[in-house]
Formats: sequence, C-alpha cells, structure tokens
Amino acid sequence: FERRQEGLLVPTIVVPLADNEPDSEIWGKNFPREFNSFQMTKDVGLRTKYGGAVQFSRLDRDSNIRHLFAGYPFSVEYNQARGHFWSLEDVEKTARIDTARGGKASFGTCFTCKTSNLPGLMASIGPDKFFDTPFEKMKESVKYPIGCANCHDPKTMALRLTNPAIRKSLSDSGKDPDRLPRQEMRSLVCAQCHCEYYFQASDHYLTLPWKYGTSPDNMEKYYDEIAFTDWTHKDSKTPMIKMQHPDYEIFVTGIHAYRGLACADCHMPYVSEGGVKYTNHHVQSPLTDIAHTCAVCHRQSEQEIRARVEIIQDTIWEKEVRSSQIIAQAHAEVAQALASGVDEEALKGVRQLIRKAQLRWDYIAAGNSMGFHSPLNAASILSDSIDLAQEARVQLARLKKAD
Amino acid sequence: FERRQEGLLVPTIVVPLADNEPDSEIWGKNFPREFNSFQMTKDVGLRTKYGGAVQFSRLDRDSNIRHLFAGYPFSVEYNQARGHFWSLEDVEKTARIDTARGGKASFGTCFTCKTSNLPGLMASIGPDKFFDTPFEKMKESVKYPIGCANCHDPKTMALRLTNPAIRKSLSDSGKDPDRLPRQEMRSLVCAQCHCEYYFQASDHYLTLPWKYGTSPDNMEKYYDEIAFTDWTHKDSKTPMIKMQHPDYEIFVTGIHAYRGLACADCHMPYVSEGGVKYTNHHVQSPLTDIAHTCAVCHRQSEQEIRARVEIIQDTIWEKEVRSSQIIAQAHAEVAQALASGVDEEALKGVRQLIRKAQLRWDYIAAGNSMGFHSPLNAASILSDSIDLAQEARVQLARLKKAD
Amino acid sequence: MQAFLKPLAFAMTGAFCGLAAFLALYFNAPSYSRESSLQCINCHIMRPFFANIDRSPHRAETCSDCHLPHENIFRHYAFKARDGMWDTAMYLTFNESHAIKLHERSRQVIIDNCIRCHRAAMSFTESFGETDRFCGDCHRDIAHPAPMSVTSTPYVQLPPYLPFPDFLLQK
Ligand code: HEC
Ligand code: HEC
Ligand code: HEC
Ligand code: HEC
Ligand code: HEC
Ligand code: HEC
Ligand code: HEC
Ligand code: HEC
Ligand code: HEC
Ligand code: HEC
Ligand code: HEC
Ligand code: HEC
Ligand code: HEC
Ligand code: HEC
Ligand SMILES: [Ca+2]
Ligand SMILES: [Ca+2]
Repeated sequence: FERRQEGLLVPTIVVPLADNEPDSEIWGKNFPREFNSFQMTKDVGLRTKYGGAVQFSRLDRDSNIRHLFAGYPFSVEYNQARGHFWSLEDVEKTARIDTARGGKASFGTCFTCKTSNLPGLMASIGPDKFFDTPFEKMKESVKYPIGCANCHDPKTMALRLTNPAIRKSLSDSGKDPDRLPRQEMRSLVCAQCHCEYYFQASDHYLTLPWKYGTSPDNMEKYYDEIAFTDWTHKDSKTPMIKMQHPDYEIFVTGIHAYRGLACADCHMPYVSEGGVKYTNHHVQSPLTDIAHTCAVCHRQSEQEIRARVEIIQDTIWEKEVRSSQIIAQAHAEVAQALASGVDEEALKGVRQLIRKAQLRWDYIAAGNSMGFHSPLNAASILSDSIDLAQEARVQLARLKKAD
Repeated sequence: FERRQEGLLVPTIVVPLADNEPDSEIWGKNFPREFNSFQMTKDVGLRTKYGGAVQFSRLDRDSNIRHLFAGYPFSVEYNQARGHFWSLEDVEKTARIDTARGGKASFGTCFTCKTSNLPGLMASIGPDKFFDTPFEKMKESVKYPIGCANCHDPKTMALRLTNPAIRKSLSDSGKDPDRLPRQEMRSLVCAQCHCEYYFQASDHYLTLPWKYGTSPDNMEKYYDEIAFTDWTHKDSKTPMIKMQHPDYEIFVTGIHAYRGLACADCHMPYVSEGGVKYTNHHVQSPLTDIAHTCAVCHRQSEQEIRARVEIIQDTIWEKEVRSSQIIAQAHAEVAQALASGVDEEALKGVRQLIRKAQLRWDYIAAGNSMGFHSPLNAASILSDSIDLAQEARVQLARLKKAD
Repeated sequence: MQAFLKPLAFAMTGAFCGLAAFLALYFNAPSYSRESSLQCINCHIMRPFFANIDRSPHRAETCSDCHLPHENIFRHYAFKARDGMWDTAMYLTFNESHAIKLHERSRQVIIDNCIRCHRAAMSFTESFGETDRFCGDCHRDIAHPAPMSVTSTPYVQLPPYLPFPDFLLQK
C-alpha cells in the first residue's frame, strides 16, 4: 500500500546486446520505459511559440533568409527540426542534397548525425570510407534513425561519444573522450550532433571548428586561418560561412550551464511512471512539459515560466529578423554596385564585413531555443551582426560617392 | 489565542518626531541600528569593477561622452554616484549648475532628490514656489542630505512617497500613491529619485515621462508628442534628449523584478546583529556585501556570484562604448556635412536618427548596475542604438553622394 | 455443532487479531500517530524531502514541526487528517505531480511555524510586516533546496522502512 518496493528497482539487462547494435528495438527489450518514451519523438503534434516538433519552413517564417542563402541549398529548403525519430527520413528526403530539386549532392558525412548505424559503420568500414562515399551510395547501408547506440555503451548503458568529430576536438583540447564526468557527458552526448560543423574539403571529414574556442569570433579566426568558405553568395559574390545549430556552443555561455545544468536536465528529465523513476527519452521542447522540466527548480506557475521564456524569445526574434533584413539589403546594395561597375578590389573590405555579419546572424538563427539557452550572449552576438552589416553599407555608400 | 498579536509590536517611538522632521539624527534616537547603518553611506572606500561608492569621472572612463554631450553641462562634469550621505554636497558643488565653470543655472527642482527637507518644504512653501525658486536662492533653506523623512512616515515608520513627481505619475496611471502593496513600496521609495525625469519648461516642475510607459520607445513617444528637447547638440545641431538614471524603469523589466523582488531586497537586505534582524540602511553596491544580499537566495560562492555579474557587465560595457563611439562619429560627420554646405532640410532625417540613437544609449549608460538589473533588455536597447546610429551614417553618406 | 462454534470463533478472532497486528506493524501504523519524520517517509516520494532536511540546519526538526499547525491539539490533528487524506488519495491513485506544489493553506502553516521558532530574530522586523511575504521567497534553500522533485535524490541512503515502531527497537 505504501508502494515501498518502487524505490528499490535496479535495471537488469535481459536480452544480450551485440556491440554497436543499431536496432533500438532490441535495446528496448531490456529498457522498455526508455525505449517507449524514445519512440514518442515520432509525435509531431505539439508546437510552441518558436519551437516544438511541428515541421514548418523557416524560409517562410523570415523571408529574408532566401536572399541570405542565395546560391546555396539552404535557400531551397530549410525547416524547423522535428523529433529524433525523423532524422533519417528528413535527411534522405531534403531537397538540399537532391540535385533534381536544386540541391547539391553530398557524402556519407551527412549520415554521421542521422543514424544509429554510425558506430557500427565506423567500426566496419572506417571513417575514411564512410566520409568519402557519396550520400546516395552510403544510403544502402543505413537503416535506422538516431538510436540508443548513438549515446550508450551496450555493455554498461553508460553514456559514450560515438561521433568521431567531437571525439577528435575533445582529444585535441587535451580531454579524454572516454573519461569525462557524468554531468558533462549528459551535455556532450547531445553536442555530438547539436554543434557547428563543416566538411573538410579534401576528404569530406566531419570536423568541428573548435580549435580556438566556440564563440563566433574564435570560429571565425579558425575559418579565416584555413581560408575556408562554404559558398560564394550568388548576388554579392561574398565568400560565405554557413553556421549549423551551434546549440552546445551557445548553451555553455548561459546561466544554466554556469550553474551546472546539462541538456538532459531539461530535455531528458527524470519522470516516474507507476512509481518507477527513469530518464524520459522523449527529447523535445521542454515547454511542452514544464512540470517535469522547469518546475523542479522554479516553483512558479507554468504560465509564469512560459511567459518569461517567451519574453526572452520575442526580444531575440525581433533582433534576428532586423539583422537578416540589414544583411539582405547589404547583399543587394553590393549587387547594384557591381552592376553599376564598381571595381572588385574596392568591394573587398565591404564583403569581409558582410561575411562577418552573416556568420554571427547565422550563429544565433541556426541555433535552437531562440536565445533561451543564453539570452544576453545571443542579443550581444546579434547586435554585433547588425553593427557589421550597417558598417558595410556605410563603407559601400562612401565607395559609390568616391568613384 | 493564536499569540499572533505578540508579533505585531508597534515601533516604540521614544523621542516624538515632528511632522516631516528633516533631521535624521532625531529619527535615529528611536532607531539607532537603522540610523547607524544609514550613516555608513558616508564611507567612500569600496569600489567594484563598474560601480561602488568611489567617485570617479565618467567623462574619463569613456572619452566619447564629452562629444555626445557637446553644448550641455554634462560634458563639463559627470561623475559616478556615491552614497546618499553626499547627495546634498555633490549637487551644491557640481560644475553643471555653476555658470562660472561652464554650467547652467538651475532651480529648486534639483533639490527634490537631494534633501530630507523636501517633505517639509513641500508642506511649507508648496511645489509651485519650490520648483520656481532659483537654485542658489533655495540653497538657503536646504540643510540636510537624503534622510529618513524621504521614505518614512514619522508616525508609523511605514514607507511613504514624498516626491511629488512620482505621486503625480502614479495617480495619473490610476494608482493611489498612499495605498500600494508593501513589496511595491520597497521599490517605489527608490524610484522617487532613481528615475528618468525632466523639468517642465514653463514652471520647472519635476515631471516623469511615464505617460505611455517606461520603455525608451514609450518615453520617446511622449517627448516627441510634447516636442521636448533638453538641448541642441553643439556640433551636429541635433535636438537632443538627456536621460538620467532610469534605474527603476530598467529594473522592472528584469528577471528579479519578474520574480517579485524589490530594490530593498538587494540594496537594503536584512542583517542580524545579535539576536535582532533589521533592514541594513547602508545603501550601496550589493557586490560589496554578497553574503547578505545575494547568497540568501543564491547558495553559490561569492566568487562565483561576482564572476557571473561581471560577465554580464563586461558584455554590456563593450556594447555601451561601441554605441557611444558610433554616435560620436555620426555627430562629427553631420558637422562636416554642415561645413561643406549640405542644406539643413536634407539633414532632418539624419538628425532624427541620431536623437533616437543617443536617447537609447543614454537610457542604459545613465542607468546604474551596468545592465545587471535587466541584462537582455539592456543589450537589446544598446543594439537598437547601434542600429539607428549606423543608419544615420548610411543616409548621411548617401546624402553627400546625391548633392 | 455448538462445540465446534466456540473454537472456530476463537480461532477466527485470533487470526483476525494476528492479521491486524501484522498489518499495523507492516504499515508502521503506530508511527502515524506520533510526531516523527519516519511517518512521513513511509511514502517513498516523501523521502527526497527528508534527505534534504536531514542535511540542513533543521536536521533536528521533524516534518510536522514545520508542516503541521502547533497552535493547539485540535487544529494539529484536524489539519493532519485533512492533508493526510488528500495525500493518501493522490498517492494510491498515482496522481502525485513530479514537482509537488504546496497548497496555500500549507504555506500559511509553515510561516506560522517559522515564526514560532524564530520569534526572537523576528521580534523587531516582524512587526514591519516581513510576514506578509513567504519566508521561503528569500530563504529558498532552508528546507528543500531546488532541484526538488520526487526523483531528485535517487541514491541517497535513508533510514529503512521499519516494520517495527522505533520504541520497540530502542535498546
Ligand atoms: C534550462 C533548460 C535547458 C537546458 C539545460 C537546455 N535546453 Fe534546449 N531548450 C530549452 C528551452 C526552454 C527551449 C525552447 C523550446 C521552445 O521554444 O519550444 C529549448 C530548445 C531546444 C531545441 C529546439 C527544440 C525545438 O522546439 O525544436 C534544441 C534542439 C535544444 N534545445 C537542444 C539543447 C541542447 C543540445 C542542450 C545542451 C547543450 C540544451 N538544449 C540544454 C531549455 C533548455
Ligand atoms: C554534426 C551533426 C550533423 C551533420 C553532419 C548533419 N546534420 Fe542535419 N541536423 C543535425 C541536427 C542537430 C539537426 C536538428 C537541429 C536543427 O535543425 O536546428 C539537423 C537537422 C536536419 C534537417 C531537418 C531540418 C532542416 O534543416 O530542414 C535536415 C533536412 C538535415 N539536418 C539535413 C542534413 C544534411 C543534408 C546534411 C549533410 C549535408 C546534414 N544534415 C548533416 C545534425 C547534423
Ligand atoms: C540522445 C542521446 C540518447 C539516446 C539516443 C538514448 N539515450 Fe538513454 N540516456 C541518455 C541520457 C543523457 C541518460 C541519463 C544518463 C545519466 O543521467 O547518467 C540516459 C539514461 C538511460 C538509462 C539509465 C536509466 C534511466 O532511465 O536513467 C537507460 C536504461 C537508457 N538510457 C536506455 C536507452 C535506450 C533503451 C535507448 C534507445 C531507445 C536510449 N537510452 C537512447 C541519452 C540517450
Ligand atoms: C546522432 C545525432 C544527434 C544526437 C546525439 C542528438 N540529436 Fe537532437 N536532433 C538530431 C537531429 C538530426 C534532429 C532533427 C530531426 C529532424 O528534424 O529530422 C534533432 C532534433 C532535436 C530536437 C527537436 C525535437 C522537436 O520535437 O522539435 C531537440 C529538442 C533535440 N534534438 C535535442 C537533443 C538533446 C537534448 C540531445 C542529447 C540528450 C540530442 N538532441 C542528441 C540529432 C541528434
Ligand atoms: C536543475 C535546476 C534547474 C532547471 C531544471 C531549470 N532551471 Fe532555470 N535556473 C536555474 C538556476 C540555478 C538559475 C540561475 C538563478 C539562480 O541561481 O537561482 C536559473 C535561472 C533561470 C532564469 C533566469 C535567467 C534568465 O536567463 O533570464 C529563467 C528565465 C529560467 N531559469 C527558466 C527555466 C526554464 C524555462 C526551465 C525549463 C526549460 C528551467 N529554467 C529549468 C535552475 C534550473
Ligand atoms: C537582484 C538584486 C538587485 C535588485 C533587486 C536591485 N539592484 Fe541595484 N544593483 C544590483 C547590482 C548587482 C548592482 C551592481 C553593483 C556594482 O556594479 O558594483 C547594482 C547597482 C545599482 C546602483 C549603482 C550602485 C553603484 O555602485 O554606484 C544603483 C543606483 C542601484 N543599483 C539602484 C537600484 C534600484 C533603484 C533598484 C530598484 C528599482 C535596484 N537597484 C534593484 C543588484 C540589484
Ligand atoms: C528625480 C530625482 C533627481 C533630480 C530631480 C536630480 N537628481 Fe541628481 N541624482 C539623482 C540620483 C538618483 C543620482 C545618483 C544616481 C546616478 O548618478 O546615476 C544623482 C546624482 C547626482 C550627482 C552625482 C553624480 C554626477 O552626476 O556627477 C550630481 C552632481 C547631481 N545628481 C546633480 C544634480 C543636479 C545639478 C540636478 C538639477 C539639474 C539634479 N541632480 C536633479 C536624482 C536626481
Ligand atoms: C531610501 C529610502 C529609505 C530611507 C532614506 C530610510 N529608510 Fe528606513 N526603511 C526603508 C525600507 C525600504 C525599509 C524596509 C521596509 C519593509 O520591509 O517593510 C525600511 C525599514 C525601516 C525600519 C523597520 C525596521 C527594519 O529595520 O526593517 C525602521 C525602524 C527604519 N527603516 C528607520 C529608518 C531611519 C531611522 C532612517 C533615517 C536614518 C531611515 N529609515 C531612512 C527605506 C528607507
Ligand atoms: C531622495 C532621493 C533618493 C532616494 C529616495 C533614493 N536615492 Fe539612491 N541616490 C540618490 C542620490 C542623489 C545619489 C547620489 C549621491 C551622490 O553621489 O552625491 C544616490 C546614490 C545611490 C547609490 C550609489 C551609492 C554608492 O555607494 O555608489 C545607490 C546604490 C542607491 N542610491 C540606491 C538606492 C536605493 C536602493 C534606494 C531605495 C531603497 C534609493 N537609492 C533611494 C537619491 C536617492
Ligand atoms: C530574494 C531572492 C533573491 C535575491 C536576494 C537575489 N536573487 Fe538573483 N535570482 C533570484 C531568482 C528568483 C532568480 C530567477 C531564477 C530562479 O527563479 O531561480 C534569480 C536569477 C539570478 C541570475 C540569473 C539571471 C540573469 O540575469 O543572468 C543572476 C545572475 C542573479 N540572480 C544574481 C544575483 C545577484 C548578484 C544578487 C545580489 C545582488 C541576487 N541575484 C539577489 C532570486 C534572488
Ligand atoms: C500516503 C503517502 C504519504 C504520506 C504518509 C505523507 N505524504 Fe505528503 N504527500 C503525498 C502525496 C501523494 C502528495 C502530493 C499531493 C498532490 O500532488 O497534491 C503529498 C504532498 C505533500 C505536501 C505538499 C502538498 C500540500 O499538502 O501542501 C506536503 C507539504 C506534504 N506532503 C507533507 C507531508 C508531511 C509533513 C507528512 C507527514 C505528516 C506527509 N506528507 C506524509 C503522500 C504522502
Ligand atoms: C524547516 C522547516 C521544514 C521542515 C522541517 C520540513 N519542511 Fe517541507 N517545506 C518547508 C518549506 C519552507 C516548503 C516550501 C518550499 C518552497 O515552496 O519554496 C516546504 C515544502 C514541502 C513540500 C512541497 C514541495 C515543495 O518543494 O514545495 C513537501 C512535499 C514537503 N515540504 C515535505 C516535507 C517532509 C516529508 C518533511 C519531513 C522530512 C518536511 N517537509 C520537513 C519547510 C520544512
Ligand atoms: C521547530 C523549530 C523550527 C522551525 C519550525 C523552523 N526553524 Fe529555522 N531553525 C531552528 C533552529 C533550532 C535553528 C538553529 C540551527 C543551527 O543553528 O544549527 C534554525 C536555523 C535557521 C536559520 C539559520 C541557518 C542558516 O542556514 O542560515 C534560518 C535562516 C532559519 N532557521 C529559517 C527558518 C525558516 C525560513 C523557517 C520556516 C520555513 C524555519 N526556520 C522553521 C528551528 C526552527
Ligand atoms: C526580504 C527577504 C527575507 C524575507 C522575506 C525573510 N528573510 Fe529571514 N533573513 C533574510 C536575510 C537577508 C537574512 C540574513 C541575515 C544574516 O545572515 O545576518 C535573514 C536571516 C534570518 C534568520 C537568522 C539566520 C542567522 O544566520 O542568524 C532567521 C531565523 C530568519 N531570517 C527567518 C525568517 C523567517 C521566519 C521569515 C518569514 C517570517 C523570514 N526570515 C523572511 C531575508 C529575508
Ligand atoms: Ca558550418
Ligand atoms: Ca531627462
């Protein structure tokens, strides 16, 4: 009657798991609660003010984005992320790598963050081959979306890092990827994929630009040092950098990280079902389950907590759209200058400013949580991007005057 | 029978207090602890990274400020604030209202926030006369710096609002200044003076621009509606607005206000001396006494708390200086344009942008706590001021090209 | 037939008393009447709250010192019965929320108890209305610091469920 036995349950491994077992369903035999909650990432019902599992096109939400990515597949299709269940289908179906729909053919590297086959493939065919094989070819040996193998050691269920890119970055900075404190691992397992990356030109290796640090300035220093450019802007011919979801890099500068929280504290909270406690693997926007995520530390009403998050997000959204608007103007004004015969050499400085401005805008726009992970830092970076884009327009206006 | 009445000890007033008694020392006879701690605002020893009681010149800390206030007394002398004890001496000694040292003669209105004689004078000579009498004349009947009479009712020691400007703003917005919740009063007693204000041109009445609200946009809407200008900039001839310490207006947008804190929670915390706990009246930077101010709610180390505040303040300071730099450039570029014969009419739009940009910069620069009271809001307002100042420079550069 | 009835009745009552005694002991019934934290932590979701108190300046205080009214014996048990009923109902139907919220009536009981013990420190400032604010707004971590949920102290060692009331165990 006092549900005493509930407190004493220890997880037992019944069905033995092969090394790097890709099929999460087999893992689920041993851990039904984690597996069932994991399957719920299939649910695409809930939408919050700026996030949630509903897939909508980001190109429609802010029309400037199409101009900012002119000449790059992100201007063709770019959606808000959904649950992990859809990771494989979404990468295989996106127009971005479908030459028929204006995309650019890609390589096995895209699969690094989309499938639980990854650890197995890394062991079997090795990174060289995996990263170099064309995407369409690698498709054949990839069967499952993100799964237990991405984050867990089948023997001990301990968290482990299976993504080679983050393992390399960590060891480069003197850390042993297999011997990190548990609370750090509860963030790093997410950082495997929720990070800024680029494909090395030569061998398409997935690499993280973390050499000098994870702030926009430090990433820019690295990209400039290796003279890296993702694409040349169609209209302004500016050498551009594409930022992808630097969620971890932004999060570590926020108050929650400063006070010792990990991604899992809000995105994979403890829940008790029928008295048994386990980690909820339904990874989603925490605003859909405030009672389990925030109320544990913030004893205010759900309405009060949600309202405060939306005040933060509204402020960041307003700056994000204003920044993309100015950058779009800058690209257009350079294009006009080119049409009216301004010489290339003179535009070099203006283009540098546009490259810097868009890198910073994208760092926040591609980042998730609409600034909540680190509100002051997000506002400060967007303020820099507005400053740089306007500086470009001032110098351009002067240029036209001078000639 | 619930022995609750024991707790409702009414303060034993031993030495009777005359109505509006200006001399705090007499109040101190009844409340020695509060009075002794209040006297400690005399202490000018402690300096924190951006604040503290040490008086230093703000014109030296950011050299751009002199250009931003060209043609206005704030470019002559503008210091960091010190303890309440010095309020009277500092206003009487400042060059800003000393015509001999480049200041501009002022009125009794300056004394509204500098002396415990205020309630008495309001009762005796009344606001019309008080606000209209020249400063040098009113000096004779002002003897004490800020004191108990500014915030307390001598009969019940309850908090009360003695400043006519805030009483008027509150009643205009439908609130009764004498019947407000205690926790709100623990902020409003400070808001009496730590707020943006202006002198009404006609009768020098102290007035708060709160009609449409307390954000920079709302204050601007009010100032534009009454076509108010503090001064015309010496170089760019722009009609300027001077913001003064909108501490309350900024604070109410922050997370601490959102969670129900008042100024007194951090600036006048409880301290226990022996068995008795009382309100510490040594109003100062909370970073000089983290144990009593922050650590009650934030059980982290003092070092950790201070470091986080400084991360916030560094971010805001960097943006504040960048914004003042661009605004100074904009003023200079307009001055050059004037010298090279650009017609006045064309400059109207550019000047509007500079006025807007500097109003927002000043809203944060004149505000205290270097953004800590509301970090995201401060960064967002500074970002707008950078945006507007650069937009002014773009339009100006285009102007020169056109003629 | 009658001869058979008597021993049957006797056996029945014996079995019944034995069962009742066993149930009472198993459910630690005696503990429910007395003032000890052990009675509250019979329900395992109350254990994280005990874990924090056990490691706080209030380790000498029992749950009921703060959570039950102490004005008089009637109000004490009336409140306990009412609160207890609610909690038991929620508990048995697995309806407890992950981050349990305090009822308003319980908040006032807590304020009264804080003042009951800390009257000395409170004597002066209390008369200026500190009490209209919840002590826990500032003393956020004095009792159960965040993070606080039914699962927030997973492996903390707590006193075992005692099948026998402690007066039997005291050597
Ligand atoms: C303090 C709680 C907290 C922590 C810790 C946290 N997040 Fe978030 N996260 C949020 C909130 C709140 C949102 C906004 C959800 C929304 O707008 O609906 C969010 C949104 C997201 C989203 C977008 C979800 C969507 O709706 O599409 C992703 C992806 C994400 N976080 C990943 C991470 C990663 C990776 C980490 C660790 C590096 C992390 N989060 C740490 C609270 C947190
Ligand atoms: C380093 C890990 C990683 C790599 C490599 C990666 N992605 Fe993603 N991808 C993510 C994460 C994390 C999300 C969800 C977060 C978001 O969309 O903001 C995502 C989301 C997506 C989505 C759904 C949302 C959208 O953008 O429309 C698509 C489609 C996608 N990726 C395609 C690709 C393609 C194509 C490639 C190869 C060019 C690729 N991904 C490489 C991590 C990665
Ligand atoms: C995105 C990374 C990720 C994936 C994918 C993932 N897990 Fe986990 N898992 C975690 C984290 C983080 C924890 C918490 C670990 C901790 O707190 O020590 C966890 C904890 C667990 C635990 C420990 C008991 C508990 O609930 O706290 C089990 C068992 C588990 N996961 C099983 C699974 C299964 C089965 C799958 C596949 C259906 C899976 N995990 C997929 C990240 C993941
Ligand atoms: C193996 C790569 C990988 C790992 C590891 C990973 N993610 Fe993701 N995540 C993705 C991809 C890819 C998507 C986008 C799926 C889609 O839209 O197709 C995504 C989507 C999300 C979303 C959006 C879901 C929604 O409902 O909007 C959230 C939130 C999220 N991830 C958080 C996390 C957190 C927290 C962790 C660590 C506990 C984590 N992710 C670990 C690749 C990963
Ligand atoms: C494990 C504890 C914990 C969890 C879970 C948590 N927070 Fe926090 N939160 C903190 C701490 C600690 C602070 C810093 C202030 C303090 O020390 O009390 C904070 C600060 C905040 C702030 C004020 C700082 C700012 O950025 O404005 C907001 C808002 C906030 N949290 C919202 C949330 C939301 C929304 C969630 C759920 C998605 C959440 N928190 C989950 C512990 C937590
Ligand atoms: C959450 C705590 C907190 C609250 C509440 C708060 N402040 Fe502050 N205040 C600070 C901190 C921290 C500083 C920065 C001190 C420093 O930089 O040395 C500060 C600085 C100041 C300063 C400048 C002090 C100096 O060093 O010169 C003034 C004036 C001030 N606050 C007034 C107010 C007013 C008026 C209110 C209410 C409207 C208020 N504060 C509410 C924490 C707070
Ligand atoms: C509405 C209240 C109010 C009025 C009216 C007011 N002040 Fe102040 N004054 C303050 C506050 C609050 C501070 C401290 C905060 C700060 O300096 O940021 C201050 C600080 C000062 C200081 C010390 C710091 C400095 O700026 O050098 C001087 C000098 C001063 N005031 C002069 C004046 C003069 C001259 C006038 C009349 C033109 C005036 N004040 C009118 C509220 C007021
Ligand atoms: C800047 C405004 C201000 C001034 C000036 C001021 N007080 Fe206070 N005083 C307060 C605030 C705020 C409180 C807290 C009221 C509450 O919490 O109800 C307070 C509380 C008190 C109390 C209640 C007991 C306690 O300590 O909490 C006494 C007595 C008191 N003040 C005496 C004085 C005396 C004597 C002086 C002059 C030396 C003085 N005050 C000047 C703002 C002020
Ligand atoms: C009667 C007007 C008035 C009131 C009421 C008032 N202040 Fe001030 N305050 C001033 C003036 C004027 C100064 C600047 C004194 C100087 O530099 O000469 C000042 C200075 C300060 C400083 C800087 C002290 C230092 O050591 O750097 C702080 C902090 C401050 N006030 C906070 C508060 C708080 C909190 C309250 C309410 C509890 C409050 N003030 C109420 C007028 C006022
Ligand atoms: C009466 C309680 C209380 C006091 C006193 C207090 N805080 Fe807070 N603080 C909070 C609450 C509540 C939050 C919001 C997060 C939460 O709900 O835990 C918060 C959030 C914060 C945050 C995170 C939000 C942000 O802006 O980054 C910082 C930093 C912070 N406080 C610093 C301080 C400092 C410094 C002081 C002392 C000058 C202080 N606090 C005094 C209750 C308090
Ligand atoms: C029968 C199991 C059980 C026992 C024994 C028990 N509780 Fe609870 N308690 C619960 C449940 C279930 C809830 C959550 C009720 C809800 O979510 O509304 C709860 C909620 C509470 C709350 C918050 C809700 C409220 O009433 O304000 C307090 C405080 C509390 N318990 C204190 C105690 C104290 C003190 C004792 C010992 C006298 C105790 N509990 C004994 C199961 C129990
Ligand atoms: C020092 C006094 C004190 C003692 C002893 C105490 N509590 Fe509490 N309790 C509090 C306070 C204060 C709160 C409200 C915390 C808050 O809401 O910030 C609380 C809240 C709770 C809640 C509601 C959940 C929450 O976090 O608000 C539960 C359940 C609870 N206590 C159970 C217990 C149990 C069981 C015990 C005995 C192990 C106990 N308490 C002992 C002071 C105490
Ligand atoms: C049953 C009596 C009792 C009750 C009820 C009680 N306390 Fe205490 N409290 C004590 C005793 C005894 C101490 C001294 C413990 C020590 O100093 O080791 C103490 C210590 C404290 C301290 C100083 C310890 C520290 O960490 O600073 C604070 C603050 C405090 N109590 C606040 C509260 C609050 C708030 C409440 C109401 C939620 C409360 N108390 C309820 C008896 C009680
Ligand atoms: C405005 C915030 C605030 C509120 C509300 C508040 N306190 Fe305090 N209290 C404090 C501060 C700050 C201290 C620190 C005094 C010290 O450490 O010298 C304190 C100290 C104490 C102490 C002495 C602790 C020691 O170390 O000696 C006790 C006991 C106490 N409070 C009990 C209470 C009780 C009971 C209530 C509710 C009636 C309450 N407090 C409400 C801010 C508050
Ligand atoms: Ca990239
Ligand atoms: Ca003004």
